Order: sequence, then C-alpha cells, then structure tokens
Amino acid sequence: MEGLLTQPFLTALLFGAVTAGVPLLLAGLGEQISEKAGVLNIGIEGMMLFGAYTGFVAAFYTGSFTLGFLAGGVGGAVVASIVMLLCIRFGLNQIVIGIAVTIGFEGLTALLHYFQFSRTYPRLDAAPVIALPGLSQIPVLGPGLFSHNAVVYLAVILVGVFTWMFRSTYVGLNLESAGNKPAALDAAGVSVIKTRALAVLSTGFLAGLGGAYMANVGAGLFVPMMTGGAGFIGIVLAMLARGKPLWVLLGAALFGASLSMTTALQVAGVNVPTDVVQMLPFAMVMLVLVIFARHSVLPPALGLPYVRGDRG
Amino acid sequence: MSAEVETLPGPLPGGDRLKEIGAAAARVLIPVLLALIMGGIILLILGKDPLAYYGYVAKRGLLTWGGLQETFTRMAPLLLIASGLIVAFRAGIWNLGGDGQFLLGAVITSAVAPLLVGSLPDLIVLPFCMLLSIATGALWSVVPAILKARYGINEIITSMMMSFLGTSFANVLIKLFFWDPATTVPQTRTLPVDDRLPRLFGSTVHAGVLIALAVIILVHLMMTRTAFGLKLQVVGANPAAAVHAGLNVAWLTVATFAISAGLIGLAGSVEILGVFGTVRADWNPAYGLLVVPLVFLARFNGYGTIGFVFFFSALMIGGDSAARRVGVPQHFVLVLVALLLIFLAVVEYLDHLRRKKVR
Amino acid sequence: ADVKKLAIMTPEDPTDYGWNQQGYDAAKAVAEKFGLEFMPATGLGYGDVHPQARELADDGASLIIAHASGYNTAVPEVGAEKKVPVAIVDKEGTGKAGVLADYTLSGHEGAYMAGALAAKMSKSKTVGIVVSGEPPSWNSQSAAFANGVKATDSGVKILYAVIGPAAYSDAAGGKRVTEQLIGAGADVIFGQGDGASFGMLQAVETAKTKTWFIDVIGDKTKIDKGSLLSSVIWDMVPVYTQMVEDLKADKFGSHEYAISLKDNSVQLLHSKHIPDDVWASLEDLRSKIIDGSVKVDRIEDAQKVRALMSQVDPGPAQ
Amino acid sequence: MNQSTAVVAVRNVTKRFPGVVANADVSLDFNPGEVHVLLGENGAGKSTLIGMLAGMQQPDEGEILIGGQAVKIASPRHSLELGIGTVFQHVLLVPSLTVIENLMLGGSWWQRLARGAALKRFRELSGLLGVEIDPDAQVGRLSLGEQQQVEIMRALWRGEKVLILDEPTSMLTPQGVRDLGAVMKRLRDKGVALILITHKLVEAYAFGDRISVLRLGRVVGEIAPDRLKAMTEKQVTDTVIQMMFGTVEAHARDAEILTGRGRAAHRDRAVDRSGAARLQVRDVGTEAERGACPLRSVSFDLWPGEVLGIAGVDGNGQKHLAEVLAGQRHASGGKIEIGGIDVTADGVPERRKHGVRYVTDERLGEGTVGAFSVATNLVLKEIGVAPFWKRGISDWNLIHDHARTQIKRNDIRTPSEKIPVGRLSGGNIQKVLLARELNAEASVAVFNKPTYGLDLQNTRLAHDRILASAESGMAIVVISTDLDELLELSDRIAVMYQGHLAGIVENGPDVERKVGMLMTGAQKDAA
Ligand SMILES: Nc1ncnc2c1ncn2[C@@H]1O[C@H](COP(=O)(O)OP(=O)(O)OP(=O)(O)O)[C@@H](O)[C@H]1O
Ligand SMILES: Nc1ncnc2c1ncn2[C@@H]1O[C@H](COP(=O)(O)OP(=O)(O)OP(=O)(O)O)[C@@H](O)[C@H]1O
Ligand SMILES: [Mg+2]
Ligand SMILES: [Mg+2]
Repeated sequence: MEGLLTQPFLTALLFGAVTAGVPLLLAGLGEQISEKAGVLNIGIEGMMLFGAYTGFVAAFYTGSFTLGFLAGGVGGAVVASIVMLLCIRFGLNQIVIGIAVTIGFEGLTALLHYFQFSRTYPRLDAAPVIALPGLSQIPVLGPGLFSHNAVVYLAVILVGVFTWMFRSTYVGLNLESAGNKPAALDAAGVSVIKTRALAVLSTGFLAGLGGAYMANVGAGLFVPMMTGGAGFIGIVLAMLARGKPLWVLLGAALFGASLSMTTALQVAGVNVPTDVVQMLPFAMVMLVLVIFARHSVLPPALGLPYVRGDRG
Repeated sequence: MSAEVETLPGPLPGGDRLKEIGAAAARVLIPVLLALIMGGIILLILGKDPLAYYGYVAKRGLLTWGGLQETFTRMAPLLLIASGLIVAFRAGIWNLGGDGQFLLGAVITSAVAPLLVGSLPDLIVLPFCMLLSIATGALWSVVPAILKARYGINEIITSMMMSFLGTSFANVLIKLFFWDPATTVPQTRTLPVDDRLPRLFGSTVHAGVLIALAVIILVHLMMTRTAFGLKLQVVGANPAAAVHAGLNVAWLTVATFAISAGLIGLAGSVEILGVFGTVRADWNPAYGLLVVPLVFLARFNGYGTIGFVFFFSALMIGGDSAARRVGVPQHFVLVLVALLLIFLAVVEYLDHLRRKKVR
Repeated sequence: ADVKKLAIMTPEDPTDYGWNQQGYDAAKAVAEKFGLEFMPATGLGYGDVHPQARELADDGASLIIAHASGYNTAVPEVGAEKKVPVAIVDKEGTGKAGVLADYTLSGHEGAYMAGALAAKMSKSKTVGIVVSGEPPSWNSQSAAFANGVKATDSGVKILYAVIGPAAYSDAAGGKRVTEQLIGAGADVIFGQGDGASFGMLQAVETAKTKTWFIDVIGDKTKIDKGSLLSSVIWDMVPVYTQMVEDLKADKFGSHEYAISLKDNSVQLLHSKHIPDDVWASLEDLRSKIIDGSVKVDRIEDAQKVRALMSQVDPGPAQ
Repeated sequence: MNQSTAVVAVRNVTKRFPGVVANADVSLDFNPGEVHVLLGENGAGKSTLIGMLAGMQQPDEGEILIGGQAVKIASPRHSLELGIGTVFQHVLLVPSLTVIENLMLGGSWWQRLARGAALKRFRELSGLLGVEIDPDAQVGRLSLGEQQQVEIMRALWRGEKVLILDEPTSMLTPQGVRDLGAVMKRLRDKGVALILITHKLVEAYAFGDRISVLRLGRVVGEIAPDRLKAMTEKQVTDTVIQMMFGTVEAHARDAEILTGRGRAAHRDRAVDRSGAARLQVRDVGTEAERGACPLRSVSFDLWPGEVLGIAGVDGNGQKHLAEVLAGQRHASGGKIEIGGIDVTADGVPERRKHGVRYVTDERLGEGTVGAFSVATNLVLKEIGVAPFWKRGISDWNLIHDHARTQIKRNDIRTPSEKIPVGRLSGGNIQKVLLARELNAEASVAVFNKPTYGLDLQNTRLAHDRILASAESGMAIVVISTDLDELLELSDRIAVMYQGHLAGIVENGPDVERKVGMLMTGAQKDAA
C-alpha cells in the first residue's frame, strides 16, 4: 500500500489535520481564557455553532471571507454576552446557563438554517490561502502546513501571544487572579466582573471564529449541529493544558492528526472500525493522564460567581 | 470548583410552609410564562401561531391520558440520571461522564437480557440485568475516581473523556460482539415486549418509572438524613474540612463515583428494559446535557428534581407533537427548553437573593 | 381494508435532497394519488419514537411508514399495540400479514452503473468513495460501485473512506476526507452522507483539478454548480403505491418491497455532464443488469465492504 | 469634631446584614498625622466599617467624607484612587502568583509589567519593614506571617494618604510587630492618617494617638490624643475596659491580656511528672509537600495536667506537629503513644476515640464548612456517631438541641443554630471550634494559635478553657506565635526551628531570653 503514500496524499493528510485542528485550537484557547478567569464556559459549543452560522451568512452574502470570520467572531461574542450578562454580572449558575446556551443555539441555528438554506444549501468558493514564502516550498510539509488560510496562522500566532500575555502582562496577572482569588484582584482595584466579562467575550469571539473557520473553510457551508461536540473537546483541551496555550496547541494537533489518521488508515486499506480509530485520541489522553498522573490544577474559583464582600 | 448552590444541611430557616409553597410555585410559573412569551415571539416571527403551538404542547404533554403516559415514561431515565448526578454533585464531584455510563449500561442490558429471557424467569432476568448495568456504569467510573482520589486529577476532564470513550466503546461492543445476527443494521438482539418491565395498570407506562421515583427519593433521604450523606456533603463543600474531620476522602470519592455512575448505568438499563428492548449502534440520546441543569435548578433536592423532570418531560413530549402539528421544525423545542432553563435560572437567582435577605 | 390516512416518520427534515426528502415527497405524492390524508412527522431524530408513533396511531393513521432503520424496532411495537399497519426498512424477513412489511431499499444496481460511469470518466484512474457512516443500504452501494468500477476498468484505483461512525451531519469532515481522497489522486467521488454530503460536494467544487461528484438517493441538480456528474436516484413512489394497494387488497405484509432498475425506481441521474457515448454504454449496462446477464452482488456488511476495498489493487505508485 | 482636619470621616453610618446591625450610626474622624486605633470585641463592626472605607461595602445609611466632601466609595479601585490603602483582616493575596506579581497587581492592562521598578520599590519597603522575603516566591508557599508582611507592603506600595490596617499583627512575631510600629510612626510623622485595628491594648497604647471603641456596632467611647498622652497604661486599660464592657470592675485578667502582661497569671501549681506520661512522642518525622517545613525527629513527653507551649517563628513545622499529633497527617517515622498505647498508625477518628482533640488555626479553611449550619459544624467530627446518629440515620432534632446548648454555654453569638457558620465573625467561629473540640471526654488537646483574631473576652474565655482543661487532667499542647500567651498558659515551652524541637525550657524567670535564643536557631544547650 505504500504506493498510496504519495506526496499529494500526505500533503492532503497534513492539510486536513490542520483544518480539523484549528477550530479545536481556537475553541481551546478561548476556553482557556475563561477558565483562567474562573469561568467555566460550558456554552462554548453554542458559541461555535452560532459563530459558524453568522460567519457563513456574512461570507456568503458579502463574498468576503474576512468579513465572514469577523462576523463569526462577533456571533460567538454575542452568545458570550448572554453568558456574560447572566453568569458574570448577575452570578447565575454557569453550568445551567452554559448548557442552556448550547442547547438553545443548536436549536436556533438549525431553525435558521431550515428557513434560510435548507432548500438551496449554498456553498462558498475555496477559501483564500496564504502560502508562506519559503516554508511553503518544502515538499509535503510546505503545502500541508504552510499554505493555509490566514486564520490558521492567526490561531498559531495567538498561542505565542497568549503565552506571552499570560506570563508577562497585567492582563495575565488579572486573569490568573480572577480565577484564583477574585477578592484579591478586587482589593487591588481591578474589577473582577470586568476582567471576567472580557475573558468571556474573548472566549466567545475565539469560539465563534473557530466555528466560522469550520463553516467557511472546513466545510464551505453551514449545516445544523455541524460543530459536533468540538466545543466540548475544546473544554477538555483547555483543562488539560493547565493554563499553557502551547498544550492547547499540542492537544488540538493530536485530535486533528488522529482525524487525518482515520482517513490514512482507511485509504491504506487497514480494516478497523472507525469507532476504534475515533477512540484513539481520547484513549491516548487518558493513558497519558494515568501514566503521568499529575495533580491537575484548576483555578480554585472556577465556576463560582464573585460577589464583592460576600461572606456566604 | 465547588457547588455554588445551597446544599445547606439542616432545615432552611424561616418557616411558613404555605408561603414557601407559594414561592416555589411562583419560582416555576413566572419563568415558564416568560419563556413561553419569548418562544411565542419567535413563533410569530416564523409565521406560526403560538397559541396553537402551546395548546398542542399542553394537550399532548399534560392533558391527554396518552400523552401523559409518554411524559411519565420519559421521566424514568431522566430521574435515574438525576439521582446519580445528585449524589455526585452534592459530594462536589463533577461527574460529567453520564452519557458514556448511560450507554454502556444500556448496551450491557440489551446484550444480556434477550439471551437470558428464554431460560430464566423475567423476575430474575430483569433485576439481574439492572445490577449488571449498575456494575458496568460503576466500573466505567473507576478510572476517573481513582485518578481523582489518588492523584487529585480533575474529574471533569477524566469523566468527559471516559464518556467520549464510552460512547464509542458501546458502538464497538455492538458492532463486534452483540450484533443481532438477524439484522443488517448494527443493533443488539431485541428483548420481546412481553418480557420487558411490566406496564402499570394497563397503561404504556412501565414499572421502571416507579423504580426511578423510589431511587431518587431514597437518594434524597440518603443525602439529607444519613451520616453517609452528610459525609459526602462535607467532602463536597470543603475537602480540607473533611480531611480535618478524619473522613476517608479517597474512599468516599470512589464510593460517590461508583454510586453516581451506577445509577446512571441503571438509567440505561431501565430505558432498555422498559422502552427500547434493544440498542442500536450510534444511538445516544445525550440525556445528560438536559438533566445536569435540571439538577442544579432543583438545588440538588430530589423532590424538586422530580418536579423539574416531570415538567421537562412534558415539554419534550408535547413540544415534539406540537411542532409536527403546527409545522415548525422539531428544533424549536430545543430553543424553548433553553429559554426555560435561562428564565428558571434567573428567577431562582432572584429567589436566592430574597431568601438571603430574609435570613 | 379501508385506507384513509398515510403517515410517514423521518429522522431529519425533508429538505436534504436525499433519504428524508425522497421518502417524504414520495409519500406525499402517493397520498395525493389515492386521496389520502397525509400525516408527516419529520425531523424526529434517532431517539425514542414510541411517543410519536403512538400519537400517529391515535390520530388514525391507516399506515405508518417508519422511514429510518432506527425505527424498525420501536414503530412495529407500537403498530402491534395499536393495531396499525407499519412499514419499516432494514429488517428483512420480519413481515407479518396485515401488520408489518419491510421495504429495505438498495440502490446497488444503480451504484454498479455509477461505478461504471466513474471508471469511464476518471482521467487519473483513481476514484474515491466517501461515506459519513456505514448503514447497510450505503454499504451495498459502496460495494456495488467498487465492483462496477473494477468490472469496467480494472486499472482504476478505488479509495474508500468513512468520515466517522455516525458523522451524518459532519460537513467539515465530509469536505476534509473528500479533499484527502482528491489529494490521493481521485477525480471522481462517490459520496453518501446526508448533511455531510454537502461538504463533499463543496470539496469537489473547489478542487484544484476537475473533479466529479456522484450522489445518491436524491437529485441535487437544482443546486449544482457544475460538478454533479450523476446520482443513484431512489424513487419510493412505486413502493408506497404498492403498499397502499396491498393494504386495500388486504395483502399488506405478505411480501417485501424493493426498488430496482427495472421499474425505474432506481435510476442513474442523466446529468448534462455525461457525454452521450458514455450514457449509451450505461443504458446498455442497465439492460444487462435487468436481464441478469450482469449480476450485481448486494454486500451489506461493513467489514466485507472494507475488505473488498483493500483487495482493490492500487496499481503502480505515482 | 473638627471637620477641617479629617482626611476621612464617617458620618452617621449604618450598615445592616441579615439578622445583625454591623454598624449603627457610627461617626468617626480620621486625621492626618494620627494613628487612630479601633478597638472592640469580635463582631463589633470594625471590619465592616473599614470595608466601607475600602469600597468593599456600601453604607445603608450615612455618608463618608473625604477631605470634607461626601463621597460614595463605589469600589476598591475608587478607594485606592482616593488614596486609601488597606490591609484586610483576611489575607487577600493570590496564592498562585509570586510576591512581586501580587504587589504589581492593579496596574492598567495596557501597561507593560514594570518588573524592574517594582523590584526597586519592593527592596525599599523590605528595608523599611525589616522583611526578608524572596520576591519570586509563590505566595501560597509563604507562611501566614510572611503573607501578612506582603499585605502590609502592598498597602504601603502606592504611598497612600490613608492607611488602614485590620489586625495586621495577628500573625507577626514580636520583632515584626515592633518593626511595623516603627513604620507606622514614621508614616504618621509624614502626615499619613493611619487606622489600626487590634485586639491587643499594648499595641494600641504603644502605637496609637487616638483610640475609639466600638460595641455592637456603635461607637461607645473615644480617647482623644491629648488625653491619651496624659494617661498611664493602667489608666488606658481601665478606661477601655469600661468602654468595652460597660462596667468599671473589669476582670483582673482582662487587663492582663489587654496589656499583654499575662505571665503574671502563670500557674504556680507544679505538674506531677512522677506518673506515666500521657503523651509520648518519639523521633516523629513527616514528609512535606514542596515548600513546607517537615518535622524532623521530634520527641517529647507530656504528663496529665501539663501544658506544653510551642513557640517559634511561623512556618517552622508547627502545623505539621499539630497535624501529626491529631492523626490528620501521616508520620513518616517515629512513634506516638497515648497512655502507653501506640497510636502512630491511627487516623483522626481513632485518635479521637483515644481522646485526642485538635483546634486548628485555619478555622475557615479546614476547621469548619462555611456553608453549613453552626449546628452541623458542631458535630462535624462526630458524623455517624451516637447519639446524633443511630445506625447511620441522622437525628437532626438532637443535633439542633445540642447546638442550642453549646451556643448558650459557649456564648456563641449567632441569630440561630441554623445560620451558615461562615457568616459569623472570626471570634465566634473560633468559639464553635472550641465548643466542638472540648465538649466530650478528652485526654490530649492540641491548640494551634487558639486565640488568633480573638477579642479580649474571647481570648480570656479560650485561655480559661485551656487552663480548665489542664486542671481536669488533660495533657495540652499550645502552639502560638504570641509568646505572652505561652508564658501565661504553659508549664514548659518548646521552641520549633526548621522542623526540630530546638529545645524545651521550664516556664519561669528568664524564660523569655532562653526562648528568644532558641528561636534564632541557637543550639539546645543554650537553654
Ligand atoms: N443535608 C441535610 N443536613 C441536615 N439535615 C437535613 C439535611 N437535609 C434535610 N435535613 C433534615 O431533614 C428534614 C427534611 O429535609 P428535606 O430536604 O427532605 O425536606 P423536605 O423536602 O421539605 O421534605 P418533606 O417535603 O418531606 O417535608 C429537614 O427539615 C432537616 O431537618
Ligand atoms: N458580608 C456579611 N454578611 C453577613 N454578615 C456580615 C457580613 N459582614 C459582617 N457581617 C456581620 O456583621 C457583624 C460585624 O462584623 P465585623 O466583621 O465587622 O466584626 P469585627 O469587629 O471586625 O470582628 P472581629 O474582631 O472578629 O474581626 C458580625 O456580626 C458579622 O457576622
Ligand atoms: Mg474584623
Ligand atoms: Mg478578629
């Protein structure tokens, strides 16, 4: 079967892994910000889905991918603003609202799709690609890894930016404090509510962008429930990453790669049920957790609303 | 992360029973009204008649005997999952792996029950299968439980991972081991209707509903009136205090996980023994996603949960029917459910503020 | 028996240019033809449909068409309970006079023709099959397609990929896997996959080299942008018509229903992209299949389908 | 009152919480160049008052004047902008950040982290306060005393006009207290208005220019600077006690505690060490998590009726000692015997059966479950045990009866036994702990900082309970950073240094010098 492992195919595999991994990366990075700030953002699936919808609608009607991605981010942020208002501002239960948001936007986008697109199924053209000079010339790796839509590079750059931001900026300190000891942040004169609100909005934007990427680049169209649990994988990635953006990247790469692996194995004629292949990344992560059983540190204030001066 | 809901042991201060009941009723009715209004607006935008829709929902979900039976039937798995979640959440353990536990429980029952019914009486087969599924669910929680108890690895991650794994594994089991040779579609053998859980008083409601009610009440009593329950709550509310008080936190964690996952496994079993009789590959009703918020809204109180589960079952049954009759896609029910959850949360929060003031 | 109301239950909304829409449209047409009240229950999902089936029965359905393999246990139970005739799919050999009939449909004959078409149209001598799951009816088409390809040109490579075990609405997955197969050299894609198939179509449309898409069950011509080569179209009108007639004649449940090339309930979509000479040879193949001189195997088991694909000789490396 | 000089003033401020009026019609002035000491029993409303100045709470009635203008202090940020720096009663630092990061917290997000400048300021303040802390150490790994020092640094960080210190000395060593005093004086001389809350009159007298006393939320008395200067310490003590308790005849020991002259009350009764020791500790060690100080080969004997004080700078293994004695922490080596029975392998429940009791210093962290009722917390260590549980079934009526009895007996101030314990004031939470630990048959009791944060009366109550327990034949270990307290209570005093018992000395003349030497790490023979 080696005959199949041609350059174009390997390239397509790499390319596919990146395309599949980027939404997870964006969702994971977004969720990480919320979690750092002490917000368990379970509604991220809903944010992705709505971002996918708004992103697609904008790209389809304006013909501009840039506007599409922007609209996707904004769509995600709109959903996030519900979470922000109810959970951060009013301190409602984050799990209830998060799940409600996910269920609600699953339903809403499906409804919208039904009335808008279900008879025409509009599809976008191929998304514009930026080939990185030099790097994209490398055989296989070049076109597989370095010839992608700008969002991909943005996502990877964000990993670096966030790493720097978490470690050496006030934003990083504020986020860390909001999740670890919000009262201390408040006492230092920084609004916990604002910090968390911004974190949640950023999460929404990133998740929405991930959704829009999925719709506009990943699929080229919108169909109901198309995120298929990517948001929940994002939550897991963020938690596993223990606050390190680089680990989100690695996790997203693992999941993206294993999806590509599925195709590779099949095309190579390896006869295993797809269910088994699908279990691989999860099994691998579990195995790693069991072997390197390290204390996982979630921010102590995760999921708890902050009320100034509250003694319970 | 810890429970933000009040899990205060001991009776709530402040007394008047009637007033409390009134407040409780308002806590449900006001959000329902608000959600219906919002949903109605959406329906109007879609060009449908909200009154007709809601009329059908009420008629099918609550007001006709046929629909009411369906509502009761739907409650069984939801109540059992809720029981499992209450145990875990009150103990501060975020078992979010319910779907995997549920499916594996269902698959084991559907694999074993049809094989045994021929040779053993139903009175033995059915309880045996339930026990088997409880054990299966519990077994699937062992890894997260030990990782949490021994190494402090956050159980949200591990239980979600195990859930993803469990859903796939359930399919693998069906496709590789339990595939009914008589079907081309991958599904287990079917337990004949006559061998399923007995139906109550000639209705279509099966006895599993009674089991579920009994279980959730028992769980509630266990959590509120026994030493074991209080120990779990101490662990949940302040693990350091639990260590200080000499509680065996590791053991309690494993026990909690096992009970929780076991009950969710039982939910899978009862759903098969009562309703489906078989499990198809790739079937995943994802009940966990709905039950989790309900349990929170009820503040982990078993009785409150029964109320919410009843209400949401009625909404699901009635909503599906109404959507068909009015001609909106079924997805509208999801929107309605979400609106309800949000408004319930808002009103419950306002009530929480009120109570706090009173105290 | 008296037939007044015709009910159909579908898991998705009937707007998919595929399984759900074909079933819905056919049932509606048949209801109109016989002057029956049409009772559609669509978008029911894959969960517990006992409640909906009972409701349809209570509302007086004369026949419930349970149009999803996932409904073939639950709905017959309700049918027995409520004494309403039920038609199911994917459970052959379970018919019961007056009560239950199976209409497992397979377009394998059509898929075999599609395979022939693909082999003739492929310039790269590589064709791909992408599916978003492995239900028996798709399996039989995947296998027949592969056999059709091989029989036509044994030098053509066949690539087979499943997006995921139940990735029916995974449009992004559909596109990704399709692109990967195109990357591996395929220039004709035979795609089966509900919502995911639109992702496949998009991948084909945006491929750098000219690539064709062959669809199944429905007719996407209306939304074609120039890449829809053909489709294995399933027409359920004859089947449902027969059901109603059988019911009236009290023969329902005495036999099973099928679709075939013979009565045009299975046909290959004649798109404008198919050259005339190719179409002529396909017409020829069609009559051979009908008269039995070309035999098309019906292989439904996923393992066997995959085994069949891996036996395909990939030919020399590029 | 002279409105013109006050930088900050409160006027007729009232603040209510469910069931309590925390501040009732309070009016006070805080002048520049003055250390204004607030005194008052636990729950008197001191922290509430300063919480409003710090922007953490809003008054229900009344107003706050800044420079004579009525201002609504809407947030902590606003308070900081007004030039008010606050050290809160409970440590408000982010444990996962380093010292320097905590100190930098509060900058605008668009600014770059100015680490260099921060380090410079850090060194300045370290010098000023006489503190030696690694700026890159994670705060969660510091001892409580060190954390308190970081808090003080943070309050001084911006060079405020008003500095509020809510019980800043509770975790400091005597030297640390003296250093802080010097800093306060210096700031006062520079014109800063200081507000100091303390339960120790020594501190009030030594550092304060003006004293105000709160009781049940009201200002019940004030000693103005001129008057204060003219008074002797004895007179101040008497006056304050009269204000606090509304009686002239104060308890003799109140004065001793207030003035920190407790040693006078040291029991002269000799302990009978002829019989068998109640508690035998032999070469006990522990393993520590990173950053904590483990125990290394600790040995001592304790006889019935004896009180052993453990002195030492916080973070030298005292906590491990307490926990290993209570059975809460596993001993990695050595042997512990109670009444001749080896209990080394026993956990908390078994030790409790042997009569071991432990009052932790983390009353909210681990001592209680804040969200649970007072009643539940009173039986927290007896869950499942008769009579409150019969065959595992809870008897809530009995539990609540029991709670009401305990609340009465221990003078726990709470509206009801059903109130979440977390809502009580610190002193009252401490009373819940004491009530729980000392209610049943006990033979060995370990107290870790038993009076930390307690007011005078509560401190006396706690001391009385400890001494009474000793009187009744219990063997008692008291861990405290407050040497005066140890001098009052102990028969012998041991000093912990880096996980060792540096030495044990008899309480008596010259004991302070010996303990002081041991605390600096001098060898055993120094005693
Ligand atoms: N977690 C708990 N800790 C301590 N006591 C509890 C706890 N939960 C309940 N109780 C006690 O049990 C009694 C009943 O509690 P439960 O929550 O079952 O009340 P309920 O729902 O009002 O019951 P019912 O409606 O049957 O009267 C309470 O009055 C209280 O005394
Ligand atoms: N956020 C709050 N919620 C409810 N009650 C509160 C709250 N803050 C303070 N209280 C109550 O207000 C009263 C005054 O408390 P405060 O903390 O001001 O006392 P304090 O004088 O500082 O006592 P201590 O010396 O023990 O620190 C107490 O009865 C306390 O229980
Ligand atoms: Mg205070
Ligand atoms: Mg205090």
